[in-house]
Amino acid sequence: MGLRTFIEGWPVYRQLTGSDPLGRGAAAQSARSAELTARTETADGVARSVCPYCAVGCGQRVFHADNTVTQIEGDPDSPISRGRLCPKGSASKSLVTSPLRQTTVRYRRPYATEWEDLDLDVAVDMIADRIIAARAQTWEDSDSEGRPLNRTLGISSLGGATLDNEENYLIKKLFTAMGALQIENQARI
Amino acid sequence: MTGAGGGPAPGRRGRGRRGGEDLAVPEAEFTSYYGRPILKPPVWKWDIAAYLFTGGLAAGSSLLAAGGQLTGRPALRRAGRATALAAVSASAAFLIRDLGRPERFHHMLRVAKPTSPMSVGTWILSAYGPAAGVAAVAEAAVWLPERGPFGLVRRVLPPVGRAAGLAAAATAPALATYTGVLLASTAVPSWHEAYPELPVIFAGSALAGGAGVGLIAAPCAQAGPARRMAVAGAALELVGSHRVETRLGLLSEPYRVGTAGRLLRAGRLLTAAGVVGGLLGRRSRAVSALSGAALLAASVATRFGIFHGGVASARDPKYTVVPQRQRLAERRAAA
Amino acid sequence: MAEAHPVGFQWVMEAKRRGAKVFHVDPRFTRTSAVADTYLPIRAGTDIALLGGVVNHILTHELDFREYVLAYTNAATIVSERFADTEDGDGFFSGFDPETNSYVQDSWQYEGHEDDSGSGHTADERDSAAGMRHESHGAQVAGQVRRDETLRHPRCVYQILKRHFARYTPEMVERVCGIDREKFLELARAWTENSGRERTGCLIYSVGWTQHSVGVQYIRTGAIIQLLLGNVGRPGGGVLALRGHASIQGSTDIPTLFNLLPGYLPMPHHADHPTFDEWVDSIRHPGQKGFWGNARAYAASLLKAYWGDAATPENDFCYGYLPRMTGDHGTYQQVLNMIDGKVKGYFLLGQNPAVGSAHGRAQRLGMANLDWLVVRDLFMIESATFWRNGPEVATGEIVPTECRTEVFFLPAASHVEKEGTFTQTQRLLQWREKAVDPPGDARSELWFFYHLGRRLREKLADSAHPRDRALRDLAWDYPTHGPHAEPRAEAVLREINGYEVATGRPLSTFAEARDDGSTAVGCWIYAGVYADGVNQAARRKSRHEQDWVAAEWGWAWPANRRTLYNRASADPEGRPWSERKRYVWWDPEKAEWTGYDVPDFEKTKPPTYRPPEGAAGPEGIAGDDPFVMQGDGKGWLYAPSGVLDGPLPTHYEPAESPVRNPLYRQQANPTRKVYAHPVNSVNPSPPQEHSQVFPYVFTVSRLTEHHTAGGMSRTVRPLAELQPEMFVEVSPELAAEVGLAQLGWAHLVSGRAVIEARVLVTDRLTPLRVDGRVIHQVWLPYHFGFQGLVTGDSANDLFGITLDPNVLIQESKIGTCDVRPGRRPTGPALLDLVADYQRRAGIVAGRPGPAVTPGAPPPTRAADPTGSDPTRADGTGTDHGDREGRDAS
Amino acid sequence: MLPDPNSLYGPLDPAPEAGWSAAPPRMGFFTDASVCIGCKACEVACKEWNGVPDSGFDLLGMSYDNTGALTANSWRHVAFVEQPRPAGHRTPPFAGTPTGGSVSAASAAVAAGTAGPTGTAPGLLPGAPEPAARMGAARTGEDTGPGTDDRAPEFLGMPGAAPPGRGTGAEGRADFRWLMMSDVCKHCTHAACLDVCPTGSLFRTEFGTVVVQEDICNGCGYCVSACPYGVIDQRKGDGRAWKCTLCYDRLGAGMTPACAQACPTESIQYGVVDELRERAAARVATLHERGVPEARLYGHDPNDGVGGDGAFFLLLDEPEVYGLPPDPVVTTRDLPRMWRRAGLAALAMAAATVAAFAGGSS
Repeated sequence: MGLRTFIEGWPVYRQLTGSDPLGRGAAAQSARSAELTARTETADGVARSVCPYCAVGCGQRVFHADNTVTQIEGDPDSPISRGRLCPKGSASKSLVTSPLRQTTVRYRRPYATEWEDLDLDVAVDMIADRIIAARAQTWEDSDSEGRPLNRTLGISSLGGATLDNEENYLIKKLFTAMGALQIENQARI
Repeated sequence: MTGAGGGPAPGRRGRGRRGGEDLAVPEAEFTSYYGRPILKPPVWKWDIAAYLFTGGLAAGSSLLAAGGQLTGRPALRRAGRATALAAVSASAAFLIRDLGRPERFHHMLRVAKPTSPMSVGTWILSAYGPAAGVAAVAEAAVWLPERGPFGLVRRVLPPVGRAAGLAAAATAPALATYTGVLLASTAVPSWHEAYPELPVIFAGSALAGGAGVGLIAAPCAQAGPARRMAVAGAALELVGSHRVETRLGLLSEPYRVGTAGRLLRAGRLLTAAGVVGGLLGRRSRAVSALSGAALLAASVATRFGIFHGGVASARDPKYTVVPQRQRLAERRAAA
Repeated sequence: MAEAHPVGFQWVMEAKRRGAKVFHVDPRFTRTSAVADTYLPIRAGTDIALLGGVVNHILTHELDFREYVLAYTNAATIVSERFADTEDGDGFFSGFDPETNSYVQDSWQYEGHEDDSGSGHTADERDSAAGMRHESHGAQVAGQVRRDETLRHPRCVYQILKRHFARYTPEMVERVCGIDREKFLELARAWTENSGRERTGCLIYSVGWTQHSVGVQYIRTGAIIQLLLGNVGRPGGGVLALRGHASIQGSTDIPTLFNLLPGYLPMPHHADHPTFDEWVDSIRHPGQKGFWGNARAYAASLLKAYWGDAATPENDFCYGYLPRMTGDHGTYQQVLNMIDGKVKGYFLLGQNPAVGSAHGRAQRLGMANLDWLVVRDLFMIESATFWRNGPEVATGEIVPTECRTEVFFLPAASHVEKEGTFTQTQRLLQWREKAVDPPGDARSELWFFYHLGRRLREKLADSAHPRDRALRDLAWDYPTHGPHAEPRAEAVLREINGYEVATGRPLSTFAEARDDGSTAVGCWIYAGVYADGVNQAARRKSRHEQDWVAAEWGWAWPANRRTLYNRASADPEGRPWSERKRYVWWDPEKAEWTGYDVPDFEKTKPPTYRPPEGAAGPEGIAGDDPFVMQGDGKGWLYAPSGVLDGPLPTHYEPAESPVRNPLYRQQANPTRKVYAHPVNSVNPSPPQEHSQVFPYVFTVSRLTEHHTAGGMSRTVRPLAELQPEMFVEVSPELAAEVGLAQLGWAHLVSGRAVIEARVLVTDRLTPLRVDGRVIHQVWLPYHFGFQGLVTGDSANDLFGITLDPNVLIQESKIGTCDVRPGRRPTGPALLDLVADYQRRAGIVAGRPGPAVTPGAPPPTRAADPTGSDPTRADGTGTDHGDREGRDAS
Repeated sequence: MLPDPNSLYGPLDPAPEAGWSAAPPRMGFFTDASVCIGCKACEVACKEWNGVPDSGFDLLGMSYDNTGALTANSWRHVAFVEQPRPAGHRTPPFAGTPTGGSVSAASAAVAAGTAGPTGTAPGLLPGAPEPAARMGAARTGEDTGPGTDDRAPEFLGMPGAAPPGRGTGAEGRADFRWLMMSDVCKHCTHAACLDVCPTGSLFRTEFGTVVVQEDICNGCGYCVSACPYGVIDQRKGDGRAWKCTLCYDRLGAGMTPACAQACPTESIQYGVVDELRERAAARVATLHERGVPEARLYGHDPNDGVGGDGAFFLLLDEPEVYGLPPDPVVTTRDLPRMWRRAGLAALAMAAATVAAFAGGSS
């Protein structure tokens, strides 16, 4: 930076030579402020989404850069929400970027007092084994009169009201095929 | 709105403007959101109050030094210059220390804003500080070797010091009084409404402080001007602080009670003691020095008193709401 | 609504700005009350009395929209002479069976249809929550019905309704609900004055209404009012449910529920549905009218979607693979079974029952007694950590080193890290685009279940067990993408939509579904969401570029219809009732229905159409029958079937109430579902003794700043700071009575638990004068638990388990408790305190109070109803419940 | 270019005066408390956009206000006030219920004593119980609107004298209202914080708004004392002053500030200040017609002590009830006089020195 640039960038100089003699506005603006732009402008992209909290279904625009969510705000195009969000919807960025989010598998052995780490692949495999075992232990082919039951009451599931329709579809399909009947979600609560 | 500003109308509340301590204000009935302060009290810590003192002390000392320089009182000159440098250095330290981002102190020099007393003060300090510094350094000339490059410096320094000393003295009154505006130009009720008095008090306090330095440092023979400075300073200070404690109605209250009240009372006593001692003890070096110390202490007490009074007025929503309500009522009545 | 659905509330504010009057009924003065025109404080659990009062007001003053009522409702239909009303049965309708505490519905039927009630006996229907089947369609009515168009016949629905609600006078409303009668009249007048040709009124409820032992009947009462006033199927009208989770509607349509298959097809029952044909016929009722006649095609297409090539007409599309219900397999039954060691493994998918379900202690004890537990969530929630820091660990009931449950915590992908559809509260599907990849091990449920299924199928590929055939034959080929082999959500949506098996062409409507195996449809009511191979749910045409109905934003089931039964927005001749309220109407020139919305009617069926004799299915619906999913095409003021606890709503006290039912001898809903399990209990209510041990009513609900069990809000800084601590709101009167101080502590004791909370003493709560005595209600948020940035005791711990008989949803909006100043005890002393209360209240573990109130003999087939009451507990035979004051101790 | 004659006080279009020769129209907020539902979406949306940290996890008991005040860590603050006063409900909310007296005043008095670390300085200070109680008290006489505030709140003694619910107004409480209002930086026409800022960190943007430049602020704290609304304060650890920027970055991109965009009920309206003023006037007129005489505007008047606010309000009670000063004045109004006084004092000081040295012999 040359001296000339430095001098010309000096707000006092701009006060003396520009339209802001009192140094309260244009002359006092910093270089950062002059170049400031909304981070939504520089995002890699924007995903059109829906708020994950209640069932009103407010439209959200999810701005992201470098595979990180940089802003979530209401979608003004939405006829439901007209771009508005409640405090929870407004907190969606904090929700998805929260440092408290658990991002690794945690495993608690029977009778253990602490968590331990577990590989995701191993965990899924262990769960599959346990499903097969539970079915074997608790399978009911038919009732006392010989009518088919085709089920296990040894496996339960709760959840779905916060999940996608596609997910609920696969969940129900798989559980039904494995004979697990006791599938429930918040709609019962 | 008149020049009296947003202050409550005289006579309306503070019954007996000159009634000394009898300024009881009827218990104000007011409302605020969960009783909480409406204003944010100053975040300035004690170091700003200390700066008020050291800034004034530097100013007073520079004036003392210049007087000594021009009237041939080297003791006053030396003491004044040295104190000025020490005080202004302390001032800078206090100011920077109080910043939330001390490493950015130089951002103060980005702009020159007449609307910002702190900006004005920065530029005053920028002019004053080097001058006071050079003047003080010039006193060291006598210790330099007489030959060589230092010899040149030894020869050049005294005239430079004289010029610098005069420059410092020229800016010193501004340094001493701008701090009055610094406090007054806020929303802090008891500071803002005291804007006519604060520069006066601070001028007086600075004079008294400078005089105190003189009384301590100078032999009795050279201390006459310091004594007179003390009298003048004390007069300004006492008149000013009396006025803020009485003229502002409800807003005088914070200066009379609590920490501020105690400090200001102590300041007044010390000032009186310093002046009396200075005048009566003119032949005693010890009494003079003690008087000088009393004046310095008085200056400290006054500055802290004014500081705390303002802070107290911002912490209690009463001082925000009641005068403003009053103002509104008067406007409505007038309309 | 402003509290829990603030963005939806913008439309209420918009209406208010345009002059609408807003009435708010709530036990506590909320943020909604603050901007309402009139606020009515109500005793929790008495909404039927209030709404019944409005019905009575309408009928007494003949303020109904008569033309609408006559043409579009079953007001004129004659009911069987065997029907007896609660007004004659002291709280019981005819047909009550005290053996099972349920009804035989034959006598409720329309005249001449007494044998058509379908199940006949409703005890089984209760266990399978069969009422939920009717979400997409009404219950069935066979053939023609007898009507009296003058509405004077004593057994016509109109007159029955009038008699039934005659005692629900303003005075009775005041006596039951604690609502000032003048204020009640203000509501009744405003509602009736703002309904009719030119105006419509809207009823909005939050789904707290469902969390009552008479929850379904609450909503029925609202529907009756709206039908009487002509507010159904018309713009600005309706009964709007504000549901509480992003896709809770979707998870009911494509159910993760034990009793349903996608599209409200019932899960087969071992006894009722042994064969495919019997199953299908139980749904479609051959010969009946309405749009349910094609059920066979929906059912066959679903099974085809499930089992693909293996599903053929010859093998009944693998119907045999479906698991069968034998009774109640609901979540609460499951939890009790867990405690009893019957359940091995438990999946929690974005759900936190340790905090969010009633009787938190039972939930946690159940989870502590599993072989394994899989928790999939964004955050480490209470349901994953109960074994180390739950309240039972503090009391010693769960000892970590003795708790055998193996816990897998698998991090889940958030809503921005996956794509898919949510179905919001008005049945609108909206596709979400994916923004970023999920972090670390986090995966979508789509990924988890696809790969879990893939792995199970691999492991069982060579299995010879018959039980594994359903898995091995499962159509489980979904395209995947990306480094983690994420299944394509659009491929799943396409299967949900349905397609022609031969060509793969997506169906455009469910009318294209076939019962011959040529179509596969994952959820028939969603058919059309992928019409023309286009993801219709992903449509995002700006509201600025289309009309106010915004039909090109997302996609609503069925058939992208935004208002159901909108044929009713036109008069019987097909003309709009008024210009102001035009919505869908008959265009005589084009000879078709037209309007702003997709008409909920056959497009070219003229208003003058009358079905030929004996017509079935859609053909049986006349041109002026808007309620096309009902068997008679009419809106049902009176429900001869489909509702298990009565054809008409009746005020019963909540299962736990400090008040004796002022209307009937029968205290509470006699058909409510109760569990006689040692962990469960019900606090005594009058006329039982000791009800005064729990003298206060508590109710719970949401705060704007938090979400459900807190897993998505107490973990989020900008939300957690806004409501950082568990608190209880009490009226100044109760604070004085109990000795509570603002911002001090209180603890609340029920027969199940004791919890503590900071106290907010506020004018927003008020005592109510009910039946001559003062009733105090306290309010609690239910968001708090022991994990997260901010923590606190869980309000849901206070509840026991009592369910609505129709849908098996628990009564968790009201219970009784004691309120005491100070903090609760900790450790074993806490258990002692609860035990002490149980002892004083005469609570015997596993023995809930009698469903039938002693001394309230129902008109029944049983000879000696009281004597044969199997659930009757000791010491409850007299009606001397203390009505005043607290227990002296 | 010479400063505007009103550059320190009086009506002014601030952006051109601050050197923005081609300034767009002045932008601001109109916050209509009559439709606020207290959802706090504004608080959260602001924090999300601006990356504002939390301001403490403390139950304050100030009704549903657990934020307490505007601070460096809360740039929107929703105030909640419970009062046993009529609110335009067609019938009083608790008519006919067996109530005793109101507890609003007593509960507010207790809540006045709470505080919590906001992570800022001076942050949220505890208050005094009496003015808090007065906030939550009934009023004698009819509320007929602003400017008729000679009636004192009917407040019958401090809590503690009698248990809540007893002893005060034994006839029972029927009327009740719950006021909510989203407070924010006022973006004054004459912004004292900006004027006193010695670094030019606080500056007037081309939109007429007042913004702290985080790359400049050195945390001198002067703005904190200068603000007549108590808006700006200092973030601990960080040391700098922070406040609402009216989403300067979003404005530059033609976007609506985060809070206004989120607000579900259009209580927070963003737009050209002149248009907002018209809208606000119309809204007040409507409310007066609809029988809400207590509706009044605050901060809308260019002739007020700060030259009018860029962010102004429609209130349903006196400003101080919401924590706003009833008649704020910008300090610069008196600044010329202050400098004159300082000059006189300086001259006096110089003269006294001269006299001291010239006036004696010893």
